[in-house]
Amino acid sequence: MGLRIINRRPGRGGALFWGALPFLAVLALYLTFSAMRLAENPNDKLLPALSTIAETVVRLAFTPDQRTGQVLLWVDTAASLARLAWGLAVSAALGLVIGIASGLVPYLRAGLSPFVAVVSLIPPMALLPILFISFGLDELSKVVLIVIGIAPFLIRDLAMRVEAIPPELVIKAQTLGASTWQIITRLVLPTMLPKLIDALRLSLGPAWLFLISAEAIAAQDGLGYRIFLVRRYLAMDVILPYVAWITLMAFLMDWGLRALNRRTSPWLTRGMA
Amino acid sequence: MGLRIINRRPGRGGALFWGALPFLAVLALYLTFSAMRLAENPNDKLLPALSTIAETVVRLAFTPDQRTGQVLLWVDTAASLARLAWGLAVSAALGLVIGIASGLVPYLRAGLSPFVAVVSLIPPMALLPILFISFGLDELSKVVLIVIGIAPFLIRDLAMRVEAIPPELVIKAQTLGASTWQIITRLVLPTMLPKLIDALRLSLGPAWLFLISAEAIAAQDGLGYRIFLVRRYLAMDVILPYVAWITLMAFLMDWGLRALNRRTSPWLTRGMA
Amino acid sequence: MSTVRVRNLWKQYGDQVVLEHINLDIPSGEFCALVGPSGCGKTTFLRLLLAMEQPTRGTITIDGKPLPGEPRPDRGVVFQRYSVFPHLTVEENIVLGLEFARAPLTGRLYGAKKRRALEEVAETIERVGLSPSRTKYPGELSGGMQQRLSIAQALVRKPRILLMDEPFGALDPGTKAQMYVLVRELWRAERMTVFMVTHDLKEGFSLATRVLAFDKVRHDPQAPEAYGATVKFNIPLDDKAERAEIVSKLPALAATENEEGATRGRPWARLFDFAGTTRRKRRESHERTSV
Amino acid sequence: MSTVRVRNLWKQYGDQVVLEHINLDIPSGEFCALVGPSGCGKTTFLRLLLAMEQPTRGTITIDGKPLPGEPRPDRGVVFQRYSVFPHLTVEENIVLGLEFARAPLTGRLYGAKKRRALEEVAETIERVGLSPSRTKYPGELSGGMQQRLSIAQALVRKPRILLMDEPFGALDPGTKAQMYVLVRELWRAERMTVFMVTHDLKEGFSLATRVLAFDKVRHDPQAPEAYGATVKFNIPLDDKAERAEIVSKLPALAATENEEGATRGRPWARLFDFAGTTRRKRRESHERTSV
Amino acid sequence: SPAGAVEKKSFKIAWSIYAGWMPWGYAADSGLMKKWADKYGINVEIVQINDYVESINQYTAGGFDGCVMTNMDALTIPAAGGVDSTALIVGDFSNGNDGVVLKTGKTVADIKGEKINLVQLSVSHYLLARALDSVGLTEKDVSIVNTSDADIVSVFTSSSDSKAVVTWNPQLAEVAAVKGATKVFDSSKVPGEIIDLLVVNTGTLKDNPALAKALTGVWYEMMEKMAAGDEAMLTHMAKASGTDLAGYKSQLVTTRMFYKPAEAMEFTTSPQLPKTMDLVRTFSFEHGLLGEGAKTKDAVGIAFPGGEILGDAKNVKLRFDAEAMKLAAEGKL
Ligand SMILES: Nc1ncnc2c1ncn2[C@@H]1O[C@H](COP(=O)(O)OP(=O)(O)OP(=O)(O)O)[C@@H](O)[C@H]1O
Ligand SMILES: Nc1ncnc2c1ncn2[C@@H]1O[C@H](COP(=O)(O)OP(=O)(O)OP(=O)(O)O)[C@@H](O)[C@H]1O
Ligand SMILES: [Mg+2]
Ligand SMILES: [Mg+2]
Repeated sequence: MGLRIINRRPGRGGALFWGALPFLAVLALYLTFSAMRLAENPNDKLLPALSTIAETVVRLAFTPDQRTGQVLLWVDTAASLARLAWGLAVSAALGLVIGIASGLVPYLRAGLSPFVAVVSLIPPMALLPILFISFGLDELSKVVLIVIGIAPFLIRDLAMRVEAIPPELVIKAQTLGASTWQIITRLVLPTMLPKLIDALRLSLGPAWLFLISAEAIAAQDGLGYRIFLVRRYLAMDVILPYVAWITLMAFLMDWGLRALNRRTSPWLTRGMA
Repeated sequence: MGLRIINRRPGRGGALFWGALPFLAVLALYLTFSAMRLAENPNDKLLPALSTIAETVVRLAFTPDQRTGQVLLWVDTAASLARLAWGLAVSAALGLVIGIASGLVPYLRAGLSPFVAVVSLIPPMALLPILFISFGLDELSKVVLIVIGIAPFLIRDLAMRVEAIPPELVIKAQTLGASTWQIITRLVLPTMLPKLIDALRLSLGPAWLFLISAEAIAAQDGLGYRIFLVRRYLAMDVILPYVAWITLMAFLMDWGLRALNRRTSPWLTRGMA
Repeated sequence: MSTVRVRNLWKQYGDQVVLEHINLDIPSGEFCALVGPSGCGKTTFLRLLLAMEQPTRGTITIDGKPLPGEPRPDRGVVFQRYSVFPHLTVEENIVLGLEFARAPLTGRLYGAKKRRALEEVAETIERVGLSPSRTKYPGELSGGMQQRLSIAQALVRKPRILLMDEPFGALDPGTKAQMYVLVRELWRAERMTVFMVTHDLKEGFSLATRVLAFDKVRHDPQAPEAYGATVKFNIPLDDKAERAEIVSKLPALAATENEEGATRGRPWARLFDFAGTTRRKRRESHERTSV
Repeated sequence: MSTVRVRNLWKQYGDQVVLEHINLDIPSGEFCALVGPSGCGKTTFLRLLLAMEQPTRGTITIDGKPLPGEPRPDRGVVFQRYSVFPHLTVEENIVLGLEFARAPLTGRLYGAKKRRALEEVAETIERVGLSPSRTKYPGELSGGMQQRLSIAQALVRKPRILLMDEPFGALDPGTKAQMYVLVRELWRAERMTVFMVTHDLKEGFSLATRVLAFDKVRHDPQAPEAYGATVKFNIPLDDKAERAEIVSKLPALAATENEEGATRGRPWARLFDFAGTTRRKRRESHERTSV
Repeated sequence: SPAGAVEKKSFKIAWSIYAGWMPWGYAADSGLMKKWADKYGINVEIVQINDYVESINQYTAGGFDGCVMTNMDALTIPAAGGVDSTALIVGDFSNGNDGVVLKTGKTVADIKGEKINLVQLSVSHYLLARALDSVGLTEKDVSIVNTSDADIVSVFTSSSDSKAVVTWNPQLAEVAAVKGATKVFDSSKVPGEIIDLLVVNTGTLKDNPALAKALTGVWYEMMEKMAAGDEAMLTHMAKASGTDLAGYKSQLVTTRMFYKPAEAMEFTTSPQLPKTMDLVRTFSFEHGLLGEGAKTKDAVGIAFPGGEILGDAKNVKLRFDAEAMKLAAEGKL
């Protein structure tokens, strides 16, 4: 009898092959449907041919716009990335600070955890007007929307993880004379760092989503702005590469965060612990 | 010297008091700003007085609509809850099945995990036209939007958790003669159930968000639809109670899921393990 | 039958050689005690036998067939840090092995079948002294109770090869004595091949029919990681009645005994020097005191 | 100074009474060995001393003052399941106590200070035999190595009261002997009060100056959970030189000895029955063999 | 499917909330649509889509046989996307329903240098271009911030960052009501340029003449009721658009409804329409709305009732057709 399926491991090449398979399947699906639709209506905009998309990409990424003289894709990317970076950084900081505080200190937990839970459940899009009076219409409100969107998740996740630290370790630290602050710097922060990074990885999708939504509300540049703008005439030849580009960047961030995790927390992969 | 702050615990009453505090603070802030704005412009719609909100609530929640004879709030709630329930149920099922499969079986992990990671990073709002063409504009597409929005998170989170099951336990099960399927039913499923419920709790916010977005695009009832409809008139006296109502329901779900966790997994709270 | 043969086995973690050049022939039914200094690789050896880890070099065969590359119910295990299933009660943990065998689909027995299975394990539960804690979860048990639970769990499946990593380390002498009786009974009844890591030499010599002492034979003070441990002494306890029986059944194996030069002239008597006990104890311990 | 006084201590988990009616007076500097059957509540007692758990009834005082309601550096601990910090290397785990003391703000030393601290702990690392594994993470250590790490970690802070839960259970005799020397030295030098749970009676009697045997004295076969364990035998080992010294310094305490009727007439000699060893060993073990 | 040249029985029409299109909701709810569909032996499903652009996208992608939209969107989305579309019913034109509102300025000229919130590339954008034109400014003199129609009221009301908006009703009424705000320009100054249409796939229409008859029939029955001031109908439509009767009536004031088919026919066949469409297509081309393939504004052909064609005659994708309205006017439905 062969090995159980849970004990069989693909090699490097195998992993690559299996990993690529679903992507190829989706691509094949797209090409089929696109070809079908284009056969019916050569001007179909919903699923443009790859060649059309390629042309558009060349125009967006390498040709300066006639009106502004800027290369649209890069302008949009720079604007969006700046907003995203701010949003992620602020959210991560909040997640770490409030998450640790509320996970570690029972009084803060009592005070914060129901509030954070409720805030995390409020649909932010419905309260945009209130956001606008408080934070204006510029970059700030976009960053704030990202923060409102993902910080509550980060806070709750981190707080749950802090609560799950084995009590023996916290006790041990105290018997070694650690103050609360030292427990945070030497035990909680280093063990939470990889959890924070994992949580950030899981928030990348929502963060981009909130960014794009924010850019749809009031903006003059940004990837989300462009997508909503061209949606007005169903320019999927622009939307699809933009979405692919966003996904690629998000994937690279995800990959980078994972690599960062391995670097900063070598103990996770060393040994069997 | 007093106890370290991490070792001091509020009593039941204390917890209630501290928990209520931030809510009262927000309420006080609202009342102040609302009064300020109303003093300037008695017709201000942005931050209506509580009395105005109360009147609207009475109208929405207890007065049958002349046109249809139905009470709007309940109709909307029923419609939204049905969609949400479907979305959550399908997502949870997918999260459990694919998450466990890809966390446990190396070949499936190789094949699925990059794909799921990428899917989780695609902003679904940007691909709505394709979504609606594929799934129609009925209930299905709304459920699908919720599923696309939260299932990848659930899948990735569950897969990470399955991978984090101590290898000793999986080995032990195998030495006790467990087949892969038995490992799933007796070890993986029961230990993942509480993690799934926790992950679902964290997805409640996003699930409502996607529901509201879907209802804002194509629906004729539902809480999101109503918010969308009155948003153009800036009817905050409708939006605010609707948002509060959504949040309350989400909070009750969160609370219910937590209670469910304690009931179905008593081992989590028994003993020190 | 479960004859274990190890040929030129090496195991490295990165640059560190943990085990080197291990050769063993263990006849079916032998009770081996593994002793050796802390960190020398005893657990690693068990992990290799379990196929939790793959050897860097060398082979392990059971009855002439290569070791299956994954854990199987023919090899039961009690881990050093006694891991039991945290989500199952004592009773459920112990009956689990039977459920896996009898309910291939769900891994769960119901009704009369469940009751019958519970009755079958009731004696084991009683004998490891966990009857009063039958419905507790592992988180509510003391360290020694968890260890007994882990032993009971492994025994219920009656594996052909039983691997135990310091199984009695967290038990008081009285409980330990009960466990000795339990394990020995099962060993005799099922003719299991047992590998037991222990730090208690007396325990090893009294329970086992063969003692395997792991230690480094080569040292490089400059590079402590360069050399690994091997089986320094391989001591068949020929004076044991059980062992005579095992060997008599396997005349073919008698020859290999001669390979083990180390067993001649009792150089392993030095083993007891570790113990920090006075030499005068040595002979005593070697007498089979009732356990 | 750290005189421990326990008065009418009870501990229940739900309906289960674990400990009942415990009264103790431990003079400062005493080395107490806690023995007793598995699951009787030894660990629970240590957890109470550590203030990890609150007693259901009764009080614990140290030097007359109520036990602080939380763990403090005056009470060091080695847990039964030797938990060390998984994210720190061996060296970092051990030096951590010093860093907490010397870098109040960050809990981390740098540069020359760090080097000095590392030099200070180098001897301890050497003596627990972890020098070659100095830069390994706990996940890469064997069970016994983790246990030694945990001991070294607790010793570095030189607590006034040291609580150890089966600290040498996973060690081979040779390593164990080294650890005995290390712990005894520190105990003498720092005049620590030590509570050590052990299942090795010989270890208890040879290391300690007082043996506390926990066991149930009341049994209800119908409701095994109704009664808890208490200190059945409280045995000051008056024949030890160290003990004479401790008591001589504290004449006030000599009186309380008389409270412990149990120590008269050596009824505790029965303790050795648990051990399953032959009675003839009893006296031998009680002689202080060199450890 | 859009070009499917097969006769079919069931059709789907999409509509979204706007003063001039509210009758479609009433048609579905009141059963009038079913009455007319039954009369011609077909089945017509009227589907409300909240997001206006999404409804057009769905129509363009083939999800619907017809959809309501403005003349400009009909040109730039389905027509430019290769979907041959026919403007079956010309329902109304905006006569003040779209406007430019300033918080501080009092005239169009005050807009210079301002940041303006509007839905870019929509009729609002077109209106702004016309407004700027009227005072000799160009788009370069202002900066445009794309703002979704759902948020425009809250942006203007609650943020001091927002000083100027261009939008349509009902949002227009809300922003114009903001203290101190002035409506400096509206669509009544460019009458007949922003036209609200029911657009149907040309192929489907050709293969299924019954569809045109049923849709036109129901529409003008409703127009009659509306013109007569049917209280129940108006209340129904007011509710559905999220306001009350008074609010809805005020929106109708600035909507030039063609209650009579003859009026609509006359508007469609007038020589003014090609001129309007030329303005629209010029604007669209300049803003890249005719697609990347479009090298000139002639890329997409527009056909008018008299046979006149604007742009590429070999690529006519938008057709104004008065036939059905003519039948209605003649009472032949
Ligand atoms: N995953 C790992 N990565 C690196 N080194 C490891 C790993 N696992 C074990 N080692 C090393 O291998 C050696 C042997 O470990 P093992 O656990 O087999 O010892 P042991 O004989 O069981 O000791 P003990 O009696 O203390 O349990 C140790 O030096 C340990 O540091
Ligand atoms: N959190 C808990 N909830 C319920 N019961 C518990 C809990 N912790 C311990 N117990 C019970 O308390 C009793 C004493 O446990 P304890 O760990 O103190 O035993 P011990 O003397 O240390 O035993 P061992 O020698 O096996 O470690 C056991 O019967 C155990 O089941
Ligand atoms: Mg080991
Ligand atoms: Mg214990």
